[in-house]
Amino acid sequence: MTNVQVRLRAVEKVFPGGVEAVAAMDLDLAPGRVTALLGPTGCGKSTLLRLIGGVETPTAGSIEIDPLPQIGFCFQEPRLLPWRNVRRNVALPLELARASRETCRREADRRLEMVGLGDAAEFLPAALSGGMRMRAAVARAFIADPTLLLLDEPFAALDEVTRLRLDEEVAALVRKRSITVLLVTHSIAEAVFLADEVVVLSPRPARILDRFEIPFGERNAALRGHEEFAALQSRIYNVLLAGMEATS
Amino acid sequence: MTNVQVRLRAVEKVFPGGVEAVAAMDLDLAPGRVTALLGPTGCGKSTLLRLIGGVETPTAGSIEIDPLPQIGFCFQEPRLLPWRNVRRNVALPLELARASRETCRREADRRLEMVGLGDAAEFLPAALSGGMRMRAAVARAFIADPTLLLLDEPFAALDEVTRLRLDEEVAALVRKRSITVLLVTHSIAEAVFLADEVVVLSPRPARILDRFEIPFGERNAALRGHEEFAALQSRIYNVLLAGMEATS
Amino acid sequence: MKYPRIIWNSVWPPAVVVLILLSLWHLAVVLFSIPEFLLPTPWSVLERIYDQWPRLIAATGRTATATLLGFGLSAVIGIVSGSLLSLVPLARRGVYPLTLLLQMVPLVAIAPMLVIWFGYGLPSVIAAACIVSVFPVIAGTLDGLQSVDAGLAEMFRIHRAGRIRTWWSLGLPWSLPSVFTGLRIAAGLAVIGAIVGEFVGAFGGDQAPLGAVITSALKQNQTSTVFAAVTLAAMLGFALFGFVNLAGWLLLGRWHESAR
Amino acid sequence: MKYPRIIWNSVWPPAVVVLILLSLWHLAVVLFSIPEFLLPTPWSVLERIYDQWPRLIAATGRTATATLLGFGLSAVIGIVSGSLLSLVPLARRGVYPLTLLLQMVPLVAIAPMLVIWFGYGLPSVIAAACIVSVFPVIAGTLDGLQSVDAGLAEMFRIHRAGRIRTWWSLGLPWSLPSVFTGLRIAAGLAVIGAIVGEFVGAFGGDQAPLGAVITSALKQNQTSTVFAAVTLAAMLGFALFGFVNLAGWLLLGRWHESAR
Amino acid sequence: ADAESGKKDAGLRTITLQLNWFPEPEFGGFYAAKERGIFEKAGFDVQLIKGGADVPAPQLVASGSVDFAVVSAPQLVTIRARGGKATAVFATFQKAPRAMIVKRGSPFTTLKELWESESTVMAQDGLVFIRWLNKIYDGSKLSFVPYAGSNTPFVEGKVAAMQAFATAEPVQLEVDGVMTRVYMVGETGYNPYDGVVAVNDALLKAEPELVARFTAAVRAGWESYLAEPEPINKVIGGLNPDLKSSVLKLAGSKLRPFIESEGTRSNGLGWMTDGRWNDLLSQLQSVGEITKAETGSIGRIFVNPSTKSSGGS
Ligand SMILES: Nc1ncnc2c1ncn2[C@@H]1O[C@H](COP(=O)(O)OP(=O)(O)OP(=O)(O)O)[C@@H](O)[C@H]1O
Ligand SMILES: Nc1ncnc2c1ncn2[C@@H]1O[C@H](COP(=O)(O)OP(=O)(O)OP(=O)(O)O)[C@@H](O)[C@H]1O
Ligand SMILES: [Mg+2]
Ligand SMILES: [Mg+2]
Repeated sequence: MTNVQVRLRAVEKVFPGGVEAVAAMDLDLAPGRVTALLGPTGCGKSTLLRLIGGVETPTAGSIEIDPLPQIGFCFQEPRLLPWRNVRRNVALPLELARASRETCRREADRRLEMVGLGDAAEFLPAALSGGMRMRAAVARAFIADPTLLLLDEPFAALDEVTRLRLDEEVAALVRKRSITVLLVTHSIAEAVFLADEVVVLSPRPARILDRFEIPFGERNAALRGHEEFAALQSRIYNVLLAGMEATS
Repeated sequence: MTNVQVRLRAVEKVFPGGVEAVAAMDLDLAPGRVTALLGPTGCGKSTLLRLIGGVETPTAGSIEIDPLPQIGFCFQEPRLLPWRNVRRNVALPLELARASRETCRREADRRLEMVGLGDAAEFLPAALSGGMRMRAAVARAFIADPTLLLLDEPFAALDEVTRLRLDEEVAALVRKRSITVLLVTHSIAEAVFLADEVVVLSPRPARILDRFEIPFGERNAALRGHEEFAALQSRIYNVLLAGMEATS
Repeated sequence: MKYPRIIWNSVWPPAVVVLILLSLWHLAVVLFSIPEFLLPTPWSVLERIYDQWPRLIAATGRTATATLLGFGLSAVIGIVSGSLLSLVPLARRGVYPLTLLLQMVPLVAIAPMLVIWFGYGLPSVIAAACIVSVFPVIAGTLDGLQSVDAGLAEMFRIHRAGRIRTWWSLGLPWSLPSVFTGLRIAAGLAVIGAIVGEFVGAFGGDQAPLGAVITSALKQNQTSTVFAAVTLAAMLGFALFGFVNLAGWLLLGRWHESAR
Repeated sequence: MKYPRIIWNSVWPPAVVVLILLSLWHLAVVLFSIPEFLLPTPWSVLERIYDQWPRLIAATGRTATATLLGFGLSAVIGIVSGSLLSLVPLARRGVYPLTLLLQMVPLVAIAPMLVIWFGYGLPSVIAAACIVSVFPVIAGTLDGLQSVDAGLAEMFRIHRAGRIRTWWSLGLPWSLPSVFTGLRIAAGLAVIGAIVGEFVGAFGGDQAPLGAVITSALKQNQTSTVFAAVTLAAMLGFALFGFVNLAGWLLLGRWHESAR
Repeated sequence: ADAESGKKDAGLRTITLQLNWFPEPEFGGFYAAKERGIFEKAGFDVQLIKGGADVPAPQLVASGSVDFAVVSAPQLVTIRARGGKATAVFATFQKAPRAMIVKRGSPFTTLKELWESESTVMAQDGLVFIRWLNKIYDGSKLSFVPYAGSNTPFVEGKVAAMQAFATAEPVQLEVDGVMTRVYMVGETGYNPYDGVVAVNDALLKAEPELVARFTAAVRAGWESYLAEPEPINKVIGGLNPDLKSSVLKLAGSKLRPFIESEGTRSNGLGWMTDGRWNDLLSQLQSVGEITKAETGSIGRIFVNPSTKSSGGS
């Protein structure tokens, strides 16, 4: 498996209206590593992901991605096609990559099982709860064996039990396949649990306030009881808080 | 201020497709009290709120609300009108209640200030981040001085700092005005912090697993350090976990 | 809902309204003693339909053939060219306004060309029905494709879906409601297009379709025959409209608000 | 973008295409030596427009008046009745299919009634333009209103918004894109409706509108005059279409995908 | 027509006359009466309303939307049969100008030969004279296509023959370089009046004297036109710029034999007889245009202009 390297240099994004969302951002996503982005609401995290995903162009700076990645993108909203049932929504990226109908179905069912939606495969999106929609979106992000995974608050709409379970699932998966991951989350615990590095951003326009290397190896449920786990969380919280108080 | 009493008796909701979302639910929302609903994803919480809000009819059982409330509803999705700017979106309930243009504007700006969107008042929803949209929706839920407030995961898309700040804001507001509140949240900490009673639901179809009376009076930041605060959280977590493991 | 139920439910309300309108019409004719040459009573129109049944049903059959083929062509050409116009932005800006020409040129003005290029009879009439009804399909398709949700389009771009794939899997289903708005409008236009096409390009006499029956009866001041033929043309139009609605319901019913 | 820029940008691409088409047309006429009475060269059509400028411009003015008034009526009646039909579900099922009649009854069949009820000249022609063009507006409005997002409708219900309020604050803005699809189609139909109305509506006064110029020139085999009149009618249609597009852009530009 | 309406300042009575076609020499007498002040002298301000391809002139006069209209005799019969209220007061064309034309090189030497061949003919099969021809000849092999205003299909050879007004289409085709042979339908025994001025019955009943005065003016107009058509043709040419001047001239010169007849020489232009109208009624009945019952219901269909020779004073 090729590992994807992402390099942002002095990336800036100013929206047509004049809103500056990202300011002079340098960021490296190391191959096979999980980077978590934490930052205040509206600071520019989603914009950054969309810049890396290539659906928004930076107004300055450069973004290099090498080699050409297979992107798995979980947007902040579920973005399901209302006329497709859950299975066919999840299978979409495979379908677009011209996989056979059989493969689509099998892989989709496998991912749905992973996110606990096995028995909702035939539902239309309109018949899903908010959390179920997001889980379908997560399943879709994983289906095409991505080499670069961009996740925008994928688990924000889930209850804590399911969320922890999925955190562990994802942790195992990305490590096994050494996918390059950029994860936006508002849960500091989740960031610490999943990431190799946590990047804390300032309020808009997003600047990097601090980075935290997460020293844990294996990620499993036991980690959450670890003392350093809690310590790291509160250090990160304080950086975030300080950043927000500095500007307001 | 009249306090609204809500009484659910043996309420059941089966969707046309045959999906049973709520099963034989008895629930009382006491006037002026905050009730938090916790439950696994897809269990039927939103459905329950929509039943109480009167936009979905129960297939069995009865829902009494007395007196006729002024409902403030924050849906799980922002549901903003794409052609209105944030201020006019927030003002919508007042507008529908025939308030003057002046009042609409003033009140909207006040709520926007409360949720920290003061400087985004002129933005169209398309130019907002996910968290900003949800905050606009929260501001809208509060604008018409509701006597019954139904909040469906209002702060799920917010960073922890903002979320805590808004929790405190809401706690102060609802207690001051003694609004009857039903809050769906996935954050156990938030539930305990805000609610007078926490109701834990089973996986679909939603049944009440347990209720927790929250013994705290005044709610403020200091509470979070309280020992019983942490203890309650973990008791609730265990009930939730047990409920989910029982069915899976 | 089962199909027969749906069809029944969409048939009885207009049927009731039609009956009411017919009664009013009859009353008006009688009360204001409107002369027959201007507006016959519904009853005499019915009588005429009964009298001339063999001739009228044959005429209706001919018009129906032209209408259906013209409408079918419109649907295909409209959806395809609407899609092409949306795929190529410059073509959209350059060519789309011109497709409006099809709708604005009076058929009588191009009738000579029509009959010389397509020949008298069915081909000309099909061409007329298609020319008159294709623009709404183009406009419906194009407007639908232009309003595809930006978020969903973004998702397709991230997955590097080609234009054709995006059109097929996103644009087309997304636009269906709007395509069906166009098709509903085209249904009525195809009927009138065929009739007007028959005014200028169809054989008369024994081979007369409804359009020819109408002009011939107009010349004879047989207003009740005119109305009889118009009634049958309207029936044809309603049938086509109903068919389009049913197709729309089948395609959209499961997921789109408009089909509830 | 500034307005002049927008107008310019939406004018030059079709202008270029028109020039290309005109060249092809000219070439075709010359190469296949198509006789003038069948298809004149664009050049002789231009010449004719120049020759007969006073007559044609006066005719265009008359037709334009009827078209604009007919279109305006269509827009108002279409939006209002589309909205009423959507507010009253039984009316929708009962009356909506029947509005299709307007589009399907050939004007010649009701010409005497038109003239007798609406009066000579302008009023009849306005009525014709309106009859022919109102259905697409009704269909566009209704289809738009029927597909209002269920979640937003729910929000309005929770706030106990009345039907009218919901229509005004939610339904109408939501349907605007689809109303504009209808208006775009209606623009072309209003032109042809006016012209066909002029075929059947008798005219007092000395000067004929475009429809009368077309039939009269057709009768005399003055094909280049026919095309000159058709060209001016088309210009009128394009202007109206452009105006509808501009209005759509102004109303939707800030928030709707289709206006990007 | 309401007796109160339309008193003009000069004391002129406003009258509307609906023509059934574009301004052409066929209406020369009416334009002459207007241009040369004959109407005005008779106390009328006449509005000549231009017609066109699909203008429903018979319906308009029969319903009273206009005071007078120019229609064909069979149209007047059928509209009366269906409840229309209009009466003929002047018959411009004594001899029916309706005709079938073929190109000069056509293999058909007689109308019968054409009619019994397997050709395509450009004619509205609802027209009475077509039905008449179908009755007297065996037209079962013939195909009909509509005449939608343009004679291009005829010129292009898409059809073997087309319907015509003897004073219009042949002339125009000749000017365009297509020579034709004309078969007059009138010569087959079906020879109704044409260019008939019909008046709405209500007006006739209320003010017969006014109608008589109007008819006299029309007659004077036609006399004046036939005496000196050129200036009036110019006026008509101005009203109908599509009409080539050569067509105008030629057509104008062909009118006289259709307008004058034995009857008009003794009784004045526009004269009608019971015999001719009754012939028409029985012919219409025989082709199924009207039923026997309808024939009975038609009643008085014409009122002749006064026998005194013209003057309009
Ligand atoms: N319109 C519908 N038709 C059929 N089933 C539905 C419909 N709406 C919801 N459901 C089903 O009802 C169940 C409960 O949905 P609901 O939205 O109430 O869940 P929830 O508790 O709010 O979940 P979440 O925490 O994910 O928001 C789900 O299993 C869902 O599939
Ligand atoms: N299309 C747009 N036009 C103008 N401004 C925009 C647009 N999209 C986003 N913005 C602005 O850019 C800023 C960053 O938005 P973004 O969605 O990246 O925030 P975020 O960090 O993802 O926030 P959240 O945590 O709430 O999702 C916001 O202030 C927003 O108002
Ligand atoms: Mg975001
Ligand atoms: Mg929910």
